[in-house]
Amino acid sequence: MSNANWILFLSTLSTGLILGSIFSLVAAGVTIVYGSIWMPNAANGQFFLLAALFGWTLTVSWGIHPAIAAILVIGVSVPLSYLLEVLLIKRFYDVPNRNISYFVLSLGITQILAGVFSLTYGQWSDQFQLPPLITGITFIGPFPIANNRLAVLALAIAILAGLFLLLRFHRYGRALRAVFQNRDAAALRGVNVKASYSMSFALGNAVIFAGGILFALAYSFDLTVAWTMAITAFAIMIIGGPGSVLGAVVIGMVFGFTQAIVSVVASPTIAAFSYLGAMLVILLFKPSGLFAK
Amino acid sequence: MDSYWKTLAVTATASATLLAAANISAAQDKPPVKIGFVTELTGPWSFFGTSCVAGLKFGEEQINSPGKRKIEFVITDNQTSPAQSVAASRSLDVQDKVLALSGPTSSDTGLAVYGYAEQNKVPFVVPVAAFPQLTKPGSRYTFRLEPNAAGWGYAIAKFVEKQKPGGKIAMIYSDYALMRAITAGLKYQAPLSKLQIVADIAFPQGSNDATVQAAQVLAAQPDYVVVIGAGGFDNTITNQLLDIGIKPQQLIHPFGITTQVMNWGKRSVGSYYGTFFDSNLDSLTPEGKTFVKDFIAKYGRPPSYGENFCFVTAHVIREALDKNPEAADDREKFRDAMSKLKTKETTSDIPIEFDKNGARKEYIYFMQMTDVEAKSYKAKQAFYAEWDPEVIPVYTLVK
Amino acid sequence: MTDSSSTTSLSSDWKKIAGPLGAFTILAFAIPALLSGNRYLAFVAGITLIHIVWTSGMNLLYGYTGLMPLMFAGIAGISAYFAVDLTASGWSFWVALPVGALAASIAGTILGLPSLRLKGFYFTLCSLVIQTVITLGFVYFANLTNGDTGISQIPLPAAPGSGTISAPAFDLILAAAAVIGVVVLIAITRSALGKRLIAIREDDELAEMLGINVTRYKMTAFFIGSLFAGVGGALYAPYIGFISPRSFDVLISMNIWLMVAFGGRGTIWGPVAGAVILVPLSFLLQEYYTVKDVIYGLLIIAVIVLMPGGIASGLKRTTRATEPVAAGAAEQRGAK
Amino acid sequence: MLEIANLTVRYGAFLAVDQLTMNVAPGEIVGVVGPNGAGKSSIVKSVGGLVKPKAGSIMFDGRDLLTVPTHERINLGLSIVPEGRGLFPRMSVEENLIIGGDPLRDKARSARNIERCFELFPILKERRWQAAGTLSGGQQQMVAVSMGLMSDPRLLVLDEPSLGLAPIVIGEIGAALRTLGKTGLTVALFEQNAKLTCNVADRIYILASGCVQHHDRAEDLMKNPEILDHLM
Repeated sequence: MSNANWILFLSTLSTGLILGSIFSLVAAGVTIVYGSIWMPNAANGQFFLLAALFGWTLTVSWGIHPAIAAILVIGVSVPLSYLLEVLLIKRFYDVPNRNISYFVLSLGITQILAGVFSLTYGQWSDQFQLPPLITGITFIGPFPIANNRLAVLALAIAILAGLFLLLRFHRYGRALRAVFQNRDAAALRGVNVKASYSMSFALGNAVIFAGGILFALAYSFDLTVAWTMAITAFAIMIIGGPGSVLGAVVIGMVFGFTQAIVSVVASPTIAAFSYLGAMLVILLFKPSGLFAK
Repeated sequence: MDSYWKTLAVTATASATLLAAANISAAQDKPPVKIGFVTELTGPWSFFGTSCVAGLKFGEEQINSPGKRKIEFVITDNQTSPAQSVAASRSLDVQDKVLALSGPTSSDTGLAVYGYAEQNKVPFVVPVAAFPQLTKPGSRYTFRLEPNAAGWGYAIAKFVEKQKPGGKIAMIYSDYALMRAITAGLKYQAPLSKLQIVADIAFPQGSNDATVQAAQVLAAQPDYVVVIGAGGFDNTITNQLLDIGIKPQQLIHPFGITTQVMNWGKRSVGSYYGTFFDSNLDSLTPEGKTFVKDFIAKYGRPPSYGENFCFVTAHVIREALDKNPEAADDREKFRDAMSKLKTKETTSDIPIEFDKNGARKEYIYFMQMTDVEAKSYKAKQAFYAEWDPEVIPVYTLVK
Repeated sequence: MTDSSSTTSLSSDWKKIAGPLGAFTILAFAIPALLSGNRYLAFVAGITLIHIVWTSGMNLLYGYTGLMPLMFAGIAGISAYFAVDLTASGWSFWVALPVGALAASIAGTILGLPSLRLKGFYFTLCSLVIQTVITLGFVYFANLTNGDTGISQIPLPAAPGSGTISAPAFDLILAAAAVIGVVVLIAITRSALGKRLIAIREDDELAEMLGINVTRYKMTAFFIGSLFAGVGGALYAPYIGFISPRSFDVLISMNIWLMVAFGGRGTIWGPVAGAVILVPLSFLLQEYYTVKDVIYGLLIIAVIVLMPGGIASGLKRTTRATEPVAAGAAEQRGAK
Repeated sequence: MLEIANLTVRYGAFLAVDQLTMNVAPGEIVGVVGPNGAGKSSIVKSVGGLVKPKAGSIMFDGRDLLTVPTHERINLGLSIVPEGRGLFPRMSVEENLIIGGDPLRDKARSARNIERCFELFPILKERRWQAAGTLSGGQQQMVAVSMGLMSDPRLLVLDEPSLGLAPIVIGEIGAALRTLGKTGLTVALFEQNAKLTCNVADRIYILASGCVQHHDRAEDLMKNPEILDHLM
């Protein structure tokens, strides 16, 4: 392979991995919340943006090191989730067909956050960039890649792996999955379903926040990223099968790579059409998603 | 003899004072002239709308000096939505009975107000919206301060032609109407300037990564890369191009906004930016320098060309009304006053004059970044060009 | 929740609705006429009337058939672009309108296909993505739509004689469209078709077992619902005078749906009330732009927390005690 | 051990269980037989806490169960295998069992219990890594019963373990239940299949329309072919 082709290949690979792992994180967060409390959280994009903006304030305005900022951002999602749960989410736990109620509720939250962002951050700048975690550039063969991007990639994969281990091997994770799959049976087996709801809501949001802050560390962003990300995460969740974290991760990666590869062989616009189109086709053949029971 | 002159002088002074006083009271008695300012205060474009209003406010303060009839800008949010822009225009037209409309800073909201203004015969002064069709042939009520975007593309070709005859250009841009307009001008002029376009990559709205495309650009071995992004993605593209080995000296941004430049930081030293106003220019007028100083004092950053055009808009309207006081109460007369107006940008002395379609004689600077600090930057002028709005077939290039 | 038993005859049903319908008809025509002195307020009324057409269509799909298509605005957009393009190429608007609406119906029926396989909320999520594709399409096929720049200066349609129709006259056409929309919706809900759609909404598997052709009726609902979207879209374009992809994006879809949910799905007047309250609200709050989004969001949350069934059911609940049967049914479903 | 008194369960206008009284003594296997819709599952759900009864009481070891949240009932020694097996279909057999043993909070004891379950149902050992949802109906039922045993319960409540199974598999389940009974485990078996119940249970309640129609020892009931015929 010529140098140019190597560079193209490696850049496709790196883009696929970074975008894919961030998509995976956000979609996993959305699917955890949907799988447990049946909340299709349309505000996931705004949560993602909230994390990114909060990270920006911590680093750019307050001068905190981005690594510490990232931990703070992910940490702050827990009390925020708790507050939201106590104020609003809890009320609907016993409502039949609550997914519709939750959807409306999350639209309300989206509206409020969007309004707040456009009046605060929206007035300060049209774009936001965080300082890099680490500086410098590494050459992989002929392909130069910013160390910062490698660090973000490593973190994203580490968080995904941690999430996976938690869900697969820890008793809390197992309880969460038990609730996704059969909540009555889980209750009979001693799982406190309501407590696992709180736990999933906090965990899901923490993962979305992690996606948001990592995105902000790897890319510049603006306020429009919220909606794009919300739709992408929904699409990934539907294809992967709502409630399936494995599905979210696999399809998230597929989306990342599709965007990278199709935009080389065709154009970035075709890439956007192609994965949305693929979603429709898959749904017609496997309506409950690829990784559903 | 002496006493005669004295008496005359006193009388003259007295009567002049009286006359002036009468004039003042006449001007002050009249209700203020209302200008409807429909702009993006919420929604994705809110930064541009609010910073435009920030510029406008400086202008509004200056033009309402005592003794002159007050000009009041009725600022209305359009939520960055075209439909809402039309509704807001209608409200300003019907409810507030404004003399003219102004304000939108994005192409689609601008075009929405344009449609309303032309259909309902309301004069429309466009501070910052570069979409060519805002002054398409047959436009009667619209006057635009910002040069049209296809012209910027033309100017880039001219600039590269001068820097490197026969050069190779790569274009990488977001798929927005404004960006397409710029590329249309560039693609038209490039062969005429004997330049070669070696890469032409469009991103759909909402893209977030450009590493692969940066690699494609690198593979095409261009002399210059023209980057035309939007919002955060613009920043991302630039960073990724620099990461992969494109030199800052190869990058041309058709428009530079202060916040953008400062986000790239030192990495952008050496890059070129097209602009219509730069706080570093020596050729700024004293008013221009004061404007820059006051703006930095209040907002902690220098103004960009958008803020400048909104500031200038207030002055332009004042000037048109000062020269034709009767235009303050009659839209048709105000339209005529605007169309006959020959003035200069308050901040830079660049002439303002509108052609039959409401477009002005166009110009652009290319600045090369020499240093970037936390809250300011330094740049030097690399190229200046002026041209007639229709030096290229703008309105057939961009529909 | 199912409609009242079959003991009430069709004609007495109509009698019951005649009063409100008459009042609505008079108001729909009178308000734009009364406001015609102030083109702005008349304009707000006109936009509200268009939204009544839309909410009626959305109500048929969401309120009566249990489908939640968040690509509704996209479908309206297809009709709007069709009507504008055809009118620009020399067709009469009055021919272009039905053609555009029909195109929207066909598109809506095809895009509704996933609802046959996707149950409940999965379809809603899917429709969200369909809407995104439609919006991308509006931007991408710029030679038909003029891309994200949009099409401006769309004239009001030509009058039968010569010249264009006057704006007040067009308001009356909008009033007629809104009244016809509501009447058609009433007629459908009182017909056998309506009963079958309600059966599908309550439980489509059971409906299938009872011999209702679910595929056919869902498609019929999509065809008719999209027709409402299309008529509204074709009227919207010349009325606003400007269309762009953002005029028909997902936020608009959600807004229309919200009006139905806010007013009360599955009731005739709830969604009408939803439109009448929410459409002017965004204009009235114009001056309070700093807090507008927050107020709007809080309003949405307040309704879903305090009146989950929308205003219509919220009002009903205050006048009538909660029916034990309905509560029991809910509990049973929750227990499953 | 389990005393149900005057239990009434209502879904809207539908009366599922009407003033039902029954009990289960320590060490015995009690069968509750009745046709579909007789109210069996409603009783089980009430005992499990998935349904809130309208009236009546449920006592377990003298403790009022209705005041105990669903998820804590297992800690009292009450294990319920609900109708439809209550499995976690996308988890492996072993993971299902681990969840079953989770209330013990003791990994070693849980591991021992898994081995015991594999002794009871050897086929499950072969299938331990397979997703529970992909097993045959009979094997799924074995997983369900095993899961119920994992928490070392004192009372095992089974709801329709024979549902949808082939006769030969039903026989296997019955044999397993008899083995369990011999170990001294108390079992309440709610079944439509009278034959299975008669073979397993010590005492039988016959249920119809939410009421106890008949109550007798299994061996006496066997001697009363009239009722038995009626049941079959």
